Amino acid sequence: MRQVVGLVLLLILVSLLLWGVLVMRDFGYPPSDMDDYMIEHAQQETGSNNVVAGVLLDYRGLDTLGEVTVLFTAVTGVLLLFRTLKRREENC
Amino acid sequence: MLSRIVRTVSNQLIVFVLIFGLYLIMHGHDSPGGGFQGGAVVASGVAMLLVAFGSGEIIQWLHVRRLTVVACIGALVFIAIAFAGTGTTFFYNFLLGTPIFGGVPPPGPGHGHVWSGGIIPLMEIAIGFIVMAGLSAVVLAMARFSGGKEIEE
Amino acid sequence: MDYLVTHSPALIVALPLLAAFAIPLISRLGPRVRAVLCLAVLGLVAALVAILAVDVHAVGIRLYTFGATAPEMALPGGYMVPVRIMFEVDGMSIFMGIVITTVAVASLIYSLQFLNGQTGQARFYSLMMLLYVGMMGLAFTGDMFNMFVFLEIASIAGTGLAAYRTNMADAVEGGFKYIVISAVSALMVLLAIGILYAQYNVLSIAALAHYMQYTTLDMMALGLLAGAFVMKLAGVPLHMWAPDTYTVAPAGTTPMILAASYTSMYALYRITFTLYGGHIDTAAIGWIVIIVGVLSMFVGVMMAVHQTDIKRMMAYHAISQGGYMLLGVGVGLAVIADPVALANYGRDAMNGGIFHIINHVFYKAMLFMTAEAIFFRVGTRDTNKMGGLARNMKWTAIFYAIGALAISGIPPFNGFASKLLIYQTVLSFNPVLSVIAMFVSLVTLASFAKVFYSAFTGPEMPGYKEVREVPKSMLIGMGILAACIILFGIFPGLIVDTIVAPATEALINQAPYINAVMGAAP
Amino acid sequence: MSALSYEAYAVWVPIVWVAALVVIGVIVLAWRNRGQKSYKKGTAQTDIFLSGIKVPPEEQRHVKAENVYWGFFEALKGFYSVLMRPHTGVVNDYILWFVALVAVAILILVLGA
Amino acid sequence: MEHIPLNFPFLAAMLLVGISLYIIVFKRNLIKLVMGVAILSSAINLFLVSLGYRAGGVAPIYTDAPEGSMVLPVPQALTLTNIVIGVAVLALMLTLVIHIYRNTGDIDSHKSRILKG
Repeated sequence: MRQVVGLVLLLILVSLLLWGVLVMRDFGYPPSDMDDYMIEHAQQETGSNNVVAGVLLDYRGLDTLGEVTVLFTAVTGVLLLFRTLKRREENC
Repeated sequence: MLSRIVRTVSNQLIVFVLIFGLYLIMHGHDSPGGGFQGGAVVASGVAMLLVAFGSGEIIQWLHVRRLTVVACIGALVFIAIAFAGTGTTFFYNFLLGTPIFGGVPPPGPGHGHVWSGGIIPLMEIAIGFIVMAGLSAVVLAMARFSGGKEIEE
Repeated sequence: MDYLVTHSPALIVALPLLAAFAIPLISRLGPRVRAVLCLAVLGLVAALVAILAVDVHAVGIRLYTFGATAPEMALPGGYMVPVRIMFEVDGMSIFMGIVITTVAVASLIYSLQFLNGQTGQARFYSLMMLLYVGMMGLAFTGDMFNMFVFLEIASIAGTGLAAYRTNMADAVEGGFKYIVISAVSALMVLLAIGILYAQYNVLSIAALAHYMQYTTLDMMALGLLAGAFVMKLAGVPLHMWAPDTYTVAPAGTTPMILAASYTSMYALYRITFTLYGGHIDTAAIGWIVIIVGVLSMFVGVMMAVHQTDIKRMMAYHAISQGGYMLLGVGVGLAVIADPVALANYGRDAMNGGIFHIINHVFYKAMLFMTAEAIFFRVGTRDTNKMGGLARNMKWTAIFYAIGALAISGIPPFNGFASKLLIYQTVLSFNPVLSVIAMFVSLVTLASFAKVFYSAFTGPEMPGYKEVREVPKSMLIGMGILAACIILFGIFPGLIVDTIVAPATEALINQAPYINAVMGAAP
Repeated sequence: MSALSYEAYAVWVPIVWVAALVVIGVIVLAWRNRGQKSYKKGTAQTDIFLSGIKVPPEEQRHVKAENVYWGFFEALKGFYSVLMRPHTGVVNDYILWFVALVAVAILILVLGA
Repeated sequence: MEHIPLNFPFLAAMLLVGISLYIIVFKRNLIKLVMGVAILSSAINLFLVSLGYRAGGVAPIYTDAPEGSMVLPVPQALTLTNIVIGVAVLALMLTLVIHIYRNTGDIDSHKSRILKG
């Protein structure tokens, strides 16, 4: 029962998504106002030939800070969870 | 611990992995690459050593605690560079046009040079340290823990 | 001063981040230094939030563009599309900022002595700061992708904290459930962002709202975003992770995770009101929000009466109270297109819903703290085993009573202040909903009375004769929130006028938010 | 900023309510003081009388949490069995509910647009 | 480059989303569930990076190589961010699965449910 209902709902969701991307704009012809600005100005404004690096660390620098933070958070979390517990804590 | 052949080869190979990783980190702003990719390459080198030698041997010279310190320092350098721009705005590329990393490449196609990009190369290096230390620490802790031993606090 | 006001949106997020990165190094100098550092940073940030709040309420929206030549320069010279990430702080954002900061300060003070003698403290405080950063970034950001990144920071930090007691099987299980549902809902948010980006090639919320065409694909993105955020805010029927996670998280962090779920509620409001505001069929969406709200209220409270685990009962009440907020704001959303109804009761309904966020976070945070204080001394969360605790834990019992009266809407505590607004306005909208809301309040009182009766009153149980009151820092943490509860209950009009009304105004009127960025564009 | 809040609903003037509570408290205290003075603790006056049955020790007299509102839960047994069934505690089910809600929401929104 | 009929890359990404959701909903093994989340993350990476493709475009890096119109750089930056976030989430999930196994001796999602009701 659960299997059938779940499968039907999943199929509805996936078919809606598939239909959505079918009626979306054509692949390979994106609108590109923001990106054209970056491609044209990246060399002057960020001084890097690699436009992706310019986007990553200058235009969208806060995202990269967030990304580094996510990585740092995950490392901190993993090391927190793998810590050695003291005997006193084991009991409670 | 794997066989002598694997150990010998990975011992030699680690040098090239390190050089390749550092190259990716240094040249991130004018060719494909960057801090994340280079750091991941270096961390994969550590994973290779872990497979070849086993965690018991690696843990003797690569402590999780030291790796944490490296990651923290990398993150602090990164955010300090971002803070340094607050004269104008947070994350402002204040080094562009100055003698350090200040070069601006000529517009259009051409090969860039390392001394351009302002704060970007510095940030790439900081990110490289965070990623290599962080991922190595995670891999090391997991290997250590699944071997039945917990990491030192 | 001018410098501080201009840069405060960035500093509020960056300073705790700096502290989070530095804490693993600093804690080598000793726990005292670390505690002082944490408190100093949060105190500084609280001062910055106060400065920013005054500025936002006086001037309007405060814009901060990262990496531009000036903070207000959202659009590059002579160009019509914003290319950089920006923070946009309006009334609603700063309202969430105030809520989160107060809870964070109280939780931090509470945790100081709670953690004494435990391992992994350095990383615990680091994760706590990171969770704070994630929530504040989510509340302040004006960029869709940046919202996703901060959502992930908050989820990952919350997971690490929730699974803190790794030797207990239920703690690990609760953490795992939290990370799975967070990861899936965050990835759905990213899918929706991709669909929006594919059509308009911008990522800023203001620019997206400016260019929005309301095509079928946009509606699909709205469905994905709404589903994901309803999951994160624990609305019925997507609430089932919430009791699991809230129950197992250690003391200081449960209020923070609770606040994180209301930050997701903020994101839902931001999307429905600002991004899709005005043009969609608001009555239909409003009714959907109302139905989710009423379901949350009813199912949450009925499940809560049944529980015997004290924290699990409170977690179900958190779901139920979340329903009140959705009900209030949903009524506002349903009548937003009708100026007369909006002026008559819609605006006040939204005021009630938003005011309930701050009230609920305060008293529920305090209740979670009292539950964890009992756990700290007694070592169990099972109310069947408790009894007569009020004899030895007087302050905890008093704080629990204040929280229980506040959550049940008994005057003169703050829960009554916001619930009265909701009852009154919903009565004008649809009397049946108002009756349901009052009934839910009644059952809430009944379930809290049950726990008070079985845990705090009655004869002393034989095992708990030696139970002592909890340490001072924990009492101070609870005391801060109790003081806020009483103050908010006695001066509700002041609070509504100063911080709630601007938030409502910011939600109802989307034009200033868009014009702050796209003002120069045609 | 709008002129709203509690003037429109003059039910809630907190100061008056607090004053009313204080007055009620004073009245209750006064009532309490009118009680009988001859009441003595520790004598047979305060002993529990349970139809001659032996009174159990103090710890066993406490009503446990799951026994409070026993009749309520007994009466609503059918309702609670329905309500408990979706709360399985399996993480797959949580995601299934999510998929279901998103599918329905998108269907409603797309058909409505 | 010719015009490509039907948005095949988008369709592939959405099919992957469906497959991963199927795995997450129906597989009881927790490791498989984690793999499902990883596939979902990758599917969305594929979707994002194919959003930025421009017909006949070259990589958005100024080099000495022959010119062409460049593909969009922002989706690539978003994808890079999401890859790193995916790694972080994966590490944390696997850590928790290890702990669940250590505490209960089982990684079946239908058996390890202490918290319910």
